[in-house]
Amino acid sequence: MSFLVALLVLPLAGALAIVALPGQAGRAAAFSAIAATAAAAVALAASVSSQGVLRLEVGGWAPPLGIALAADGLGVTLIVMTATVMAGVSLVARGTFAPDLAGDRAAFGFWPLMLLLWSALNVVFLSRDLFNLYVGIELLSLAAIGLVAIDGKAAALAAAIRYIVFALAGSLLYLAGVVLIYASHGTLDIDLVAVRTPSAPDGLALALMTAGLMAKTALFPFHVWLPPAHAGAPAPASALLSGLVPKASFVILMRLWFDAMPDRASDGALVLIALLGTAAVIWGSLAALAQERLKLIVAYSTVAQIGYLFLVFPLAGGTSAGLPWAAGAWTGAVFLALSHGLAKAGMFLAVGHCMAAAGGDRLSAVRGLAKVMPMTAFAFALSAVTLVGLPPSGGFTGKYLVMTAAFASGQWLWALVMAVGGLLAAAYLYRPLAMLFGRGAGASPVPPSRARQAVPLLLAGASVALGIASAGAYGILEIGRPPAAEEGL
Amino acid sequence: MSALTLYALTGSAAIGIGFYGLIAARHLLRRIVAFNLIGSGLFLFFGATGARGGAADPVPQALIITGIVVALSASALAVGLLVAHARVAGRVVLPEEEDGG
Amino acid sequence: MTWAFDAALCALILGVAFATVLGRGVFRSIVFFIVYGLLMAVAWVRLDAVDVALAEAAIGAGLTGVLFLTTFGRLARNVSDDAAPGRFHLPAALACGGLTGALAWAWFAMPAPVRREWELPPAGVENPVTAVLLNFRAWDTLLESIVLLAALIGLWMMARDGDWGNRLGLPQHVRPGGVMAGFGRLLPPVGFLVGVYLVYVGADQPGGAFQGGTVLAAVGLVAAMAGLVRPPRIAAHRWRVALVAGPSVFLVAGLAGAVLGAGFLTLPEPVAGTAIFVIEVGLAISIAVTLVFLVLGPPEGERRE
Amino acid sequence: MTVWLSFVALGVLASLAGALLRVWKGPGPADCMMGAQLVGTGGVAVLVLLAPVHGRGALDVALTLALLAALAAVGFVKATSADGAGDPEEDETPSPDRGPAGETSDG
Amino acid sequence: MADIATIAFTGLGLCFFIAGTIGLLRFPDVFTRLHALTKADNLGLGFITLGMLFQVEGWREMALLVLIWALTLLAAGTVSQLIARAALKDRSG
Repeated sequence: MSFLVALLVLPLAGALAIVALPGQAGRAAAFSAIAATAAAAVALAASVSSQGVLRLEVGGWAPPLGIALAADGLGVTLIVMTATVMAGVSLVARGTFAPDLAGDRAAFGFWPLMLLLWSALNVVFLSRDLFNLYVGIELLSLAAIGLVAIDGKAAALAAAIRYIVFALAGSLLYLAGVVLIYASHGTLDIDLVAVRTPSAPDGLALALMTAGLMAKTALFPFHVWLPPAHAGAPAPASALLSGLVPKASFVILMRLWFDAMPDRASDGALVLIALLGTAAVIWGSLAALAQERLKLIVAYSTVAQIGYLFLVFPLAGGTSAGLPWAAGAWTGAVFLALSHGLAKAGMFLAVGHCMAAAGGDRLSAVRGLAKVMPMTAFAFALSAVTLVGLPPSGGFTGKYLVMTAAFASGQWLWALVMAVGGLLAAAYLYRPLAMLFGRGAGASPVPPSRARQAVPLLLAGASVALGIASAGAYGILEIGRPPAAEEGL
Repeated sequence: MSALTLYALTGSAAIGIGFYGLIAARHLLRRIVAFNLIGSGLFLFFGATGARGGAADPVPQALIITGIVVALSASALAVGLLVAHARVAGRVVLPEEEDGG
Repeated sequence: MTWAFDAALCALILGVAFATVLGRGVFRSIVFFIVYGLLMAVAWVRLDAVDVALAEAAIGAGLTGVLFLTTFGRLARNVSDDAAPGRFHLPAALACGGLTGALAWAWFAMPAPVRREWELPPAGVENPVTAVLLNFRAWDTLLESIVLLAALIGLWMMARDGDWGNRLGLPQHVRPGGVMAGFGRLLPPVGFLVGVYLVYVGADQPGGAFQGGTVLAAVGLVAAMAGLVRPPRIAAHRWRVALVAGPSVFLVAGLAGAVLGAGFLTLPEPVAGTAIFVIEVGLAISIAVTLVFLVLGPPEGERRE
Repeated sequence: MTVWLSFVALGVLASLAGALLRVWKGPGPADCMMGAQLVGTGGVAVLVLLAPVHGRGALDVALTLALLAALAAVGFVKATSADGAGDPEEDETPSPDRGPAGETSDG
Repeated sequence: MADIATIAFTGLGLCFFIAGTIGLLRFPDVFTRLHALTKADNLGLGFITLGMLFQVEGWREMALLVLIWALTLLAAGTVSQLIARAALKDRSG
């Protein structure tokens, strides 16, 4: 229980400390907060896996009056993944955002924004209250937009503006849904909403919230803001933005459709969502194929990978709810989210190293870098393995689970999307890999230190290890799984 | 039509008008203004639902105050982005929407 | 007659909303928005939600409006005003009309409000809105104060690297001894009292940290814009402490509950009133400082004298 | 009495509509500001008139509104000054780059 | 008695508001309009406040009313001077 509070309080305290304390002391406080939060994440996962779902009614007030928090399998695995990425990113960012390198402004701003982003993610992964989730994703969006703009160049600022327009519209749509729920049922608690007496505006509320969260997740056709935003930020910020931020709104969507209002999940709506996911996979992959800049390829790949996650809805909801394959589909989607988070963060950090060494991210500029910095090139390759979905990676486990569910349910279209998406991913990742491992480097690049190069490799390795050790993660994910996905195959 | 219905309908109309401004306006400051219009409209709608049944429910009021503060925070950040962008790019519209205007 | 008043007020609100979106020129759009906020504040009084009316009057109409006005002033130097409201956009108009229609339908389709059979439990304060904000849903409010801080740090990232050490915002200048300078001397004492009053009464009557803090912020802004005080630099330490004071006090109070065994953010009844008052004072200070900084904007080039 | 006060409030609202027309028509920023100023005062008047029905809360709101309207007025004037931070009383010729003009008073 | 005073004063205030608005709409230039505005501001709100003094109970409410009026007066006076300056500048510039 205390770990749950620690996860919420520590990153906040770290952010406050770095704002209040001068230079070195503030940074030391921030790093202690990062280390302590990461430790608390692991500890929370351990206690959840031994004791089951942990609930906390904040201030001792039970819903509907108060706010309930709950650490279930879904939340805890994402929290551990977040902590892993955050720890890795902070190790790399210590160099990237050193005051003499990045300037005082970015050196000051990155750390509080990162810690606030982390608190917001933990809030979203733990909260059971729809309005508290709203405050959480607002905090997340504002911190994320600050990170997008931290670079200060015109392109980054334009990207941040585009992002904020979508984020604002999305949050208002979500809030409109929350308003309808409270007005109809007098509660905001997900578990109380689940047992409500259904009313007519519920469908509208769910539709509004879903549309808003889709805009925040950057699902096709709301994806246009994502690639420039993720490509315009410095690499450690991109790793957070691409690997972690979209997962928050996706988790809220899962909670809405599977926990709060599974009764409103009509097959038509679920298929529509999955079709949007399909369009994202195809469009994002094709756009990634057309890019000439490494960072944009990786960013467009995020558009495609987000698409996969949305295939879960018709496979585990609606008429599929409670059927034997639902658990596999639901768990598979979470595996995809986890492995994408780790792999994409590793990949962006690797790209950052390549850019630092080669002085740019045009594909031609990174030719032959594998010779000079094999660890980074290997990290990129390992991340690619997860993104394509090759065994034994976590991406493979996720795809395998979802495809099995698709075949079992007879909805083979979604399996086809998975397969085609994997092929396309192989295609768009082949070009940077071929360049990296190709012959003939340009000028003499200066590789980053070995310690910094090890970080993306570790993250990419973690995404593969997730597949190898999938049984453990699978076990934790069974804790507090929604009724719709309770039965396994 | 009761007074509450009037306010609720006004709120929902303001939401629609604001969303139109958010989508159709090109000047970014107008878009941010429109965002605030939507927010206020939504809060008015919420307030009207909370005032049904006699005694006003304090929970919507508290949530609305939180929402107002969050909207101001978002607006301030958006406006800062806009000013910074205008300084380096000399424009108040997004690059892809600069159709000659 | 009261119905006619409500109807007229709603009609005005709608007309102003239309004018905000469709009017010529950004400046006019901002003026209409300020008027819209003002009318909203009246509407909230009519809905018997005085706490919200105060927040809307202070934040919605006042501070947000000033934020937009100062932005307009800054933009005017860099870019020409795009006077056209944009071409008519039929699909957008249809979609937005649909949204309005759907919400209107929801209003009529909604089940009757869930009557709470029980009274609100004692929370240490008489004002039920304050009880919800600072006790029942204190976690939301704590996060909300953090959202303000996140926006400020994000905003500071918009500074040019060369300007980072400068004072916040545009350098303000007025004619010494002129009307504006005189105004800047007269208003702050009154405003300060009003702000403190709103924070103080918040426990039992409408008011509280957010409304009072915003009024205090308005005082600070008038003083800054009238050239009475010069805004600090980001490095100024006292101000950074003031920025985090409220959230820190809140966090410490929450943790004290957890350490003493009551639970995170639990305020036991005997001390709840005092705790809430202390938290409100801290929050009001932080909110006031944060809002002033948010409206002033990131540090900019200083005037060379 | 309530009916009469509502009637007066309604009348003030109607006059506000006229002021809004001035804001809409312009032509200059000064006209916009004047219109808005009248709307601000009118809003305060309406709230004062609501006080017997809605209690002291309405007066608190009116007071807040009056204060913030004063701030908005300063904002108006600043926004229309040459560099967005000036004062129309300064004897400066508006220059595109922030030229030296007037004095910054220290506080 | 108190009610009659209220009706008389608020009615007078309303008249000033309406007259001020008409002036604002019909007068030809900024300076005459400004004149009309000041009338509505000071006298309109002044009379309405005066009328309402008879309706509220308790000294705090009365003090609030007076404070509101004083504040508006101060703001309106300042603003009209500044608007006049700004308009003069526009005209000469």
